[in-house]
Amino acid sequence: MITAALYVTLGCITLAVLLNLYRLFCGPTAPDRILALDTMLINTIAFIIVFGVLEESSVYFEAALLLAMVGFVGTVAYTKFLLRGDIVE
Amino acid sequence: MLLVLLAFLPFFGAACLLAQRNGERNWQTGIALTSTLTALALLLMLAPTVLDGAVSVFRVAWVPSLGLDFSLRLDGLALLFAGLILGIGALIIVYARFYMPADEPIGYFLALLLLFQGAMLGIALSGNVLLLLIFWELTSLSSFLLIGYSNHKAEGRQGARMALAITGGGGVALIGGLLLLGQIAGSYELADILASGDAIRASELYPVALVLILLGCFTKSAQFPFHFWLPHAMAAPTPVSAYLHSATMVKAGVFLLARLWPALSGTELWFYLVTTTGLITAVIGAVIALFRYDLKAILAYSTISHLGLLTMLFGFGTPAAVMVGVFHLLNHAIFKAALFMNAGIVDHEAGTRDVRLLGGLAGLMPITATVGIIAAASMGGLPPFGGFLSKEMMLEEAAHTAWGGWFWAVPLVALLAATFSMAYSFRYIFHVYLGSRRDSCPAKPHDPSFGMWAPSALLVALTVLVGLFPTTLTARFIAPAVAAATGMSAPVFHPKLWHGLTPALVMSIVAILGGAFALWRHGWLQRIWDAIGLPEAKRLFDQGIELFVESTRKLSGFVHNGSLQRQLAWLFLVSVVLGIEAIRIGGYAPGARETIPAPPVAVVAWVLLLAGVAAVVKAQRQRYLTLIYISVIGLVVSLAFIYLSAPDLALTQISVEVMTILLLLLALNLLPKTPRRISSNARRLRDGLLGIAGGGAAGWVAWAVMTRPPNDPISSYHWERSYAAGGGTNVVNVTLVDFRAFDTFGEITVLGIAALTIFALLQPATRGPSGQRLRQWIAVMPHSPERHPMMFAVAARLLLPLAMMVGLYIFLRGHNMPGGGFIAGLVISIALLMQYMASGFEWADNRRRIDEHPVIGLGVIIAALTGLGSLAFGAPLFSSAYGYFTLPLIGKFELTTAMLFDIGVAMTVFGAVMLALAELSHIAQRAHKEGPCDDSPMDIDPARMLEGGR
Amino acid sequence: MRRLLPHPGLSLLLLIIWMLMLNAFSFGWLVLGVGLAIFVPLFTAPFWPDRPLMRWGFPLLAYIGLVIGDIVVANFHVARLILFRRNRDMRTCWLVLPLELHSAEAITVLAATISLTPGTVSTDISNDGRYLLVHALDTDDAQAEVEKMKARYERRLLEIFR
Amino acid sequence: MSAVSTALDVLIAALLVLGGAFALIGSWGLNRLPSLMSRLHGPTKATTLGVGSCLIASMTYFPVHGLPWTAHELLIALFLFITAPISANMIAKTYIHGLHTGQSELAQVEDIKPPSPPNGSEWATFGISEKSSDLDQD
Amino acid sequence: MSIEFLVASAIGALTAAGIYLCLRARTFPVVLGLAMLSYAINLFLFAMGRLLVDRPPLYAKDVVEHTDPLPQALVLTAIVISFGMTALAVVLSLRTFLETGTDQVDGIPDEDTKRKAADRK
Amino acid sequence: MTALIAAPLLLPAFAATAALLFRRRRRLIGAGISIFATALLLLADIALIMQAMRGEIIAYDLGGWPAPYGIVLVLDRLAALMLVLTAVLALAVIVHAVLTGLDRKGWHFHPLFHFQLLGVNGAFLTGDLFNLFVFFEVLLIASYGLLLHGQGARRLTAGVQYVVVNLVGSIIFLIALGLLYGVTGTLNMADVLVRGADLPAGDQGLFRAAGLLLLVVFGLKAALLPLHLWLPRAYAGAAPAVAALFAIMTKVGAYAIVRTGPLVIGVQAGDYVLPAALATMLLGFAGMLAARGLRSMAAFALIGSTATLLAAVALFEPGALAAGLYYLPHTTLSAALLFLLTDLVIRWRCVEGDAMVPTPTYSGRVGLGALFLAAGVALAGLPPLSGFIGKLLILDAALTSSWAVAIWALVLGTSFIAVIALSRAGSTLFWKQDSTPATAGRGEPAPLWESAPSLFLVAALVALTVGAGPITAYMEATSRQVFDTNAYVHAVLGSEVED
Ligand code: NA
Ligand code: NA
Repeated sequence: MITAALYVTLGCITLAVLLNLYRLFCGPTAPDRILALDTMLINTIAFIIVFGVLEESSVYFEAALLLAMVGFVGTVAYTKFLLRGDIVE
Repeated sequence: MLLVLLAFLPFFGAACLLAQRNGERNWQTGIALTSTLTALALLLMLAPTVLDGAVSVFRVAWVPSLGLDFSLRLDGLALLFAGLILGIGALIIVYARFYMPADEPIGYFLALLLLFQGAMLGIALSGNVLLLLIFWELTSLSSFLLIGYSNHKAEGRQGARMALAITGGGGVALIGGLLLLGQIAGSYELADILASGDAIRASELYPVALVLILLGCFTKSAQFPFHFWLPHAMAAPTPVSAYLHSATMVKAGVFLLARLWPALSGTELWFYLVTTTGLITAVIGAVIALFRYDLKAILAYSTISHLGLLTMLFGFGTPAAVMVGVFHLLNHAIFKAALFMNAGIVDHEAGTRDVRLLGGLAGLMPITATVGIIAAASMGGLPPFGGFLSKEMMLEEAAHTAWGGWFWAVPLVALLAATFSMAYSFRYIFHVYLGSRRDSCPAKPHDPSFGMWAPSALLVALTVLVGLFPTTLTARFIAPAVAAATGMSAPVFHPKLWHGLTPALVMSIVAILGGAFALWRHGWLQRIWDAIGLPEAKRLFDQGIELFVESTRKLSGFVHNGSLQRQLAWLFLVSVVLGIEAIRIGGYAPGARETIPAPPVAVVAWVLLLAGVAAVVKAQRQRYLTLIYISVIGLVVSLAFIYLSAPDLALTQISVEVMTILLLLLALNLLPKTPRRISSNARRLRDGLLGIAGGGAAGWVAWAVMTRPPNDPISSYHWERSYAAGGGTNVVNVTLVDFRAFDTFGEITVLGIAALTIFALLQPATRGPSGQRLRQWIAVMPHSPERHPMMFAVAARLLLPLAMMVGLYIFLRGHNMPGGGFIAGLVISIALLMQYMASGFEWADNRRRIDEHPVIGLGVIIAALTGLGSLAFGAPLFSSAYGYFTLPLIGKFELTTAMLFDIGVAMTVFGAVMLALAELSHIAQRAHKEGPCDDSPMDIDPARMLEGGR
Repeated sequence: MRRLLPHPGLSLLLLIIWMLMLNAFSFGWLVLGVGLAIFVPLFTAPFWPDRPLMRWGFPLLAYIGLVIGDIVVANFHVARLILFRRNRDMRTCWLVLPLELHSAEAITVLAATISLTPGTVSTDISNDGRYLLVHALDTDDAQAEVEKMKARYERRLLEIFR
Repeated sequence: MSAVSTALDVLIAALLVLGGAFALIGSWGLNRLPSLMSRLHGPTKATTLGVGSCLIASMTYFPVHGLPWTAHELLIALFLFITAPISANMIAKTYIHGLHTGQSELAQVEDIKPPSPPNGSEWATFGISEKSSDLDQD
Repeated sequence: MSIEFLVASAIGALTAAGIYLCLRARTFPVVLGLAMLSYAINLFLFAMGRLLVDRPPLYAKDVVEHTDPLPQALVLTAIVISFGMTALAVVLSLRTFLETGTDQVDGIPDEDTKRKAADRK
Repeated sequence: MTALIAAPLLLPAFAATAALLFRRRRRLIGAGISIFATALLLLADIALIMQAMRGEIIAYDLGGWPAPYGIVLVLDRLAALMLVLTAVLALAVIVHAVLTGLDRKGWHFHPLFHFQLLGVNGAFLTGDLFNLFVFFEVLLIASYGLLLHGQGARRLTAGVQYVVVNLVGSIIFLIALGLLYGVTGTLNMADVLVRGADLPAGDQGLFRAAGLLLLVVFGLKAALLPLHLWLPRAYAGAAPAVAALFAIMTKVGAYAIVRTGPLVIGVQAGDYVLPAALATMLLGFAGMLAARGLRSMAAFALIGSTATLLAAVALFEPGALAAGLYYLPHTTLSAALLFLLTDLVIRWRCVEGDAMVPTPTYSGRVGLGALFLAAGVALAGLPPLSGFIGKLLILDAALTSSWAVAIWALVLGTSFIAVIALSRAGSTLFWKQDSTPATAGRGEPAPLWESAPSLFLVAALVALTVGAGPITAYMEATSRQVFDTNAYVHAVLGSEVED
């Protein structure tokens, strides 16, 4: 049952990522792309967690943790570039 | 031993002179003269035994593997030549002392002269052909300097360059020739080579070797068609010409012909090459000499002509001819040196060397005239002087030599040469000294001081004596020389003024009459000659060189156009081609490892990646977009690492990814955002194809390897030892900090250097044109005035400690779980950078009181010391140790030196990243602001505003 | 004490996080954790000047619980909107929320809460710090929406941040 | 296997599916909603809960199936809940900045612009008041 | 489709794109190209240890099957180095642009290229 | 003291970091540390070459992990030779840099300089291919810093190209290494040889591909046609003193070819190298004749002479290699000498920089001319300096090869071109006088002491000539050792491969 659920979830996440990809490439506006990338990242985190459950291994969580942190920095950097040009001032 | 002394004396003298460069004139002359005369004395001390047929040798190994020994060899021929070099050298030095302008120091000049003398002496004495080569090239070099001595004059420089080009080029050929000769003979020792003449002549390499060697000799001895450098060498001060072109430099080629005569001569090839060249040169030289106006030019061409005659004689290949050659070599040296000095005196006193302005000087400068007339007579071959004897004998030999079927060819041409040399000698006599007085010369000529005419007078006296008592004076020297040159006992040497009515006598009479006629009708002949107007060798030479230079410029400019794209295209192309070539020759068989079926998730990830790649390439000129797309790629790659069980890689990739993005965004801010397209479609097609080729190759190779079973990799050892010997369960980390700690050491060094370089690059960016650009820089798109958004600032403050905690944790667990110093360093720097982004550089920087430079330095040092420390425990460098310790309450815990190493890693990474990004992040501000100003951490701070409001 | 523990609450949080990360309790780790929980805030203190006084304890926990609950609800709400509401029926609008909170931290928490809860995203703050700009995905009565947010969250936050 | 563990398994499965569903819905919203401001709502919530429920699922899964219990999930959740609103805020700022300055690559300029604050002040993204702007030397 | 094929083709694609971008005339795409190539090379090095799913190289007595740790260590080193290099390349290209006013790799000002293009027509 | 083998690595590392940490103090300290450390390095290297001369190969397992599992440092005659050469060159360059104040022209000169040495020495000492890569990176990134030292538009543009090309080179290097590991499962040079021998036929192609890719990388460093295109602009762009130091870098490439040829690449690779080397020779010396400035002339001289060396190496035959090895220090030192001279010319004469134009006479001109003559004689391979002996050795060794004619023609022909080029340059620079009044010249007398390092290099060349006998003997022993792969394998892997 759980395995089935796991695969369903993976399927959903995969689909979600594909949807994000569409938004990422079609924009239309830059913020849309940033948002799409951010969402894609969060979905990836979900994916990693589910994958960890699937493989019954906990070594991948740090990756998810780091991804959460880093993804945030990236998003802010992208937006700050559009707002100010200079991301550190 | 004396031999070595002899060989080195001139160089020693030169050194002394250079030391005394600004010394007193006579003192310098003294030094030069002493060294030369001492050398001469040494030579005479050695002479008797040599003249009795013994050969005195000295030999020490220098480069045994090459067969190049420092071996000296003094036999009859060497003795004669060395005697000439030193004897005339001494006279030249005296002459130069008085000739050279009193106001200019002559130390440097004399030093060069001695240097050259040493080189010549070396040629004469070398017992090893490679050693001879060295001295040979040295003469080219030193003569280059001597001819270029008056280098403020264009002709001086050009003459020198031309001489070096021709003789140096010949020297290069000679290198080849002599190497081949040595290869054939099996030794570079002269003795061995001379001994194995038959073998040499038999070898199939003989023609090549011969031609190369002759190229060397002919260029040096100014044989046609290489004769033209010699007249231009006349730009040198007269003493130089007198030395180089009478007794030494130009004789070197002829000497070598004589030296190698036993090894090379006696073949058809030898006869036709050498004799013919000699004949042609003899005639051409003599003819041109007749029509020159400059005294030195006349003498120069006459030298060419006489060298031609000598060459011809050695070409005949008979011992008798060699004997005549040696004898004439001696005579020519004597009268030609005298004549050059004489011409110099005329120049010095009359202020010109132009024959057209001179005339009837006999009355004004009787001594000079006497000397000049006798010497010229000897040159032309008038009895009873030395020149007459050798010319007679030369004609005699020529008369008995047939060229192919034509028995008359050689004598006729030789006669022609003799006639013309008679003619220009008459001209030298009559147009300068005799005939009507002219007032056309600039100065009032009179006899020079004793010191200046004495040397030439001495030589003239010599030539007279040789003419009168040839046998008694010269047989003692000539016979051994000839014996040495031919390698067989010399034929009887009996030069006489009167042989009876021999063909030679007839020919000389004809020559004299012809000469007289030419003198009588000189104006007429001159007009004809001018009418013919032969091509000028120098112009051709210069044009040739220029053409050569230009073509190399075209070639080099075409190849090295400095285009990066070309460089890279070649690099990729060569890699791909060689790779394919290797597979082709090496052979390939598909692997047997079964593959892992790909789940849909993986396929989707793959699609994501390809899409990202395509997008980056497509959106290439919308740079901001490419940065967004490229992080999709980074994301997928990290995912791949996670999926394929490489958590460490995933962590690293993720954190490096964001760093790269920050870096690129920082840079992009100041770079063009959407630049014009510049590369043509053709270019893009080419690059596309190249890319596909490279990509295809790389992908295929990856596939090929992944689909074959691993070949028992060394890492199995690491796996087994990781925990037991390395004290960690994360084998990757143990590999990094222990098994291959040395790599990691290098790696962090690289990172540190990168940061330092970036710092060094950006420091001056605020000055000069770059600073101006920064100050004039205007944003392309309108910016929001808010620099430090409140919410972000607050979140960053909360995240900083959390992130640091995470970083420390990742560091501590690294040895056993995914993580480690590098990732920890990155995480912590990211956390700190968040502060920079949120609250601005100034504000954050003032709150972080660490200078990155020492952090980097200490990081590297700690890592290095950990590596070095193990020595203290008698363990090899970069050994690690670990132990489990127990403390009350705390309990059991592990400590490893590897962890210390990892601290070094973390520090370096942190320092490097912070230094680089911090430096990059505020060049714009640096360009604008002068003093540092602590900015507000957030633009909208309600609390502060409230206070402001109250 | 204050010098040693500039942010006691933060230190506690860090310690908890530390133990969570290790997820293997040993006294040694705890000691290390305490050490770090003290050291790290000391290092980061200068980056967090004039932090507001906060009341740790029940109100905070209650607030957190409330927000989590609201998030769950909000998600279902938004999910419904996304799935079943046609775009043209979507009544998106801008809300302007007058603020009584003063400290940047408090306002940030409020804004975050608003962003995480039903169909609203806090977009910007007025440059005098008195108003919050919020975007609502679907609302019939803007004023009521504003009142609800103020009553439900800001009031509580006013108690926590004094 | 015991009823409890079965129940837990059901719970876990439900959480997982829920998580997946929310992730999908969030991204679906991102695609179908008309303008950025409304698209923002999808990810900031749905996705966070999606991840959240996956996290809870795994937190319960490991102990239930006799594997070491890990709490990293909580951390991840914490990070996400701290960062998600900020990301949304920054993106929104970018968008209204685009609206304000009429940059078509930043915003669909025909969208309704936000109303100005009542008291005559301005949104931070559009303008910094004197009181604060004298703080920064720009 | 096998994982190996996906990875191999991904490497191929990245390399191709990297090469193409490296051959552009301006510094920024060249830097992107280098980034692409380093992705490719990281994957390549990693793949040289062969691929395994969920067998991280964490030592435990009972574990027998595990991925090859060495390539991972190599890749880590490679990542770090190429990060340093990329950083330097980025800064250098920026610095050069600021100094010379052109971002063309051969330092040719854009005006000149415009003129050349005009001459060609 | 076997750990002495690591001295050439640790000394520069500590010197660099020390110079970095002391950079705030008066610069004299930094310079002092720097020069002292370099001198010390020379001593250490001399001690090492003494060890190497005993004939047996010393392998040092770092971390006590036996090869091939750990990283091993290997000291044999070849490595020792390269180390000493590097130290000699480095000493000359660092003194020159300090005397001419180059180290004050920008940031971090001394740290970068010593990191460069660290990289070069590491490349010479390591017996592990990936470690070789790492040290290549160290020396490269340091070289980027040094190349850009002082900056300015021209240097920056040159830098961009240099950096990018070498980054791509590094990537190819990694592909080769990965492939090598993937096929043989090892990274240790000796082990690669052992395992490569008994690879299945199906793997040989991939194995060779790895080898040839390595060849590409090393060829790039050694500036072999058509991979030499990067060099002229980069070296002509760098500060001449830095370029002088870089003279060793092309030799790192040559060294790597020599080292890995018998072990990894396979000596048949010479068939690709030889033609390339010959063509490079021609282009190099032609470029010398074509050059309009001293810097680029020196750069092309470096290309040409390095190619001459590679032509000898490419024969992969003991005699030829020995000849090449004798020529190696010669070309390094003489090219460096020309670069240092270029710097002096630029500094001493008025405003013409390195352009080959006549100038009003200036103080120190004659001395420079004499030095230039020495450099020219050396580079053209004329007696009495070592280049002549080197070329004789090469010609002598090449006779037996099937390429003999081409090699002879090119070696002899190129020295003729060099003679013409150098005599033209010399007479323009040091003889021809500009008619404009000498007031244009920098009035003050030339700082003659600045020429001390150049004189030192000349002395080294003379020593190379006078000591040609013993030196060639050493080189022959070295080249025998290089080809005696069994000894190498045994020394590195010890008893692992007895059976
Ligand atoms: Na001459
Ligand atoms: Na006359």
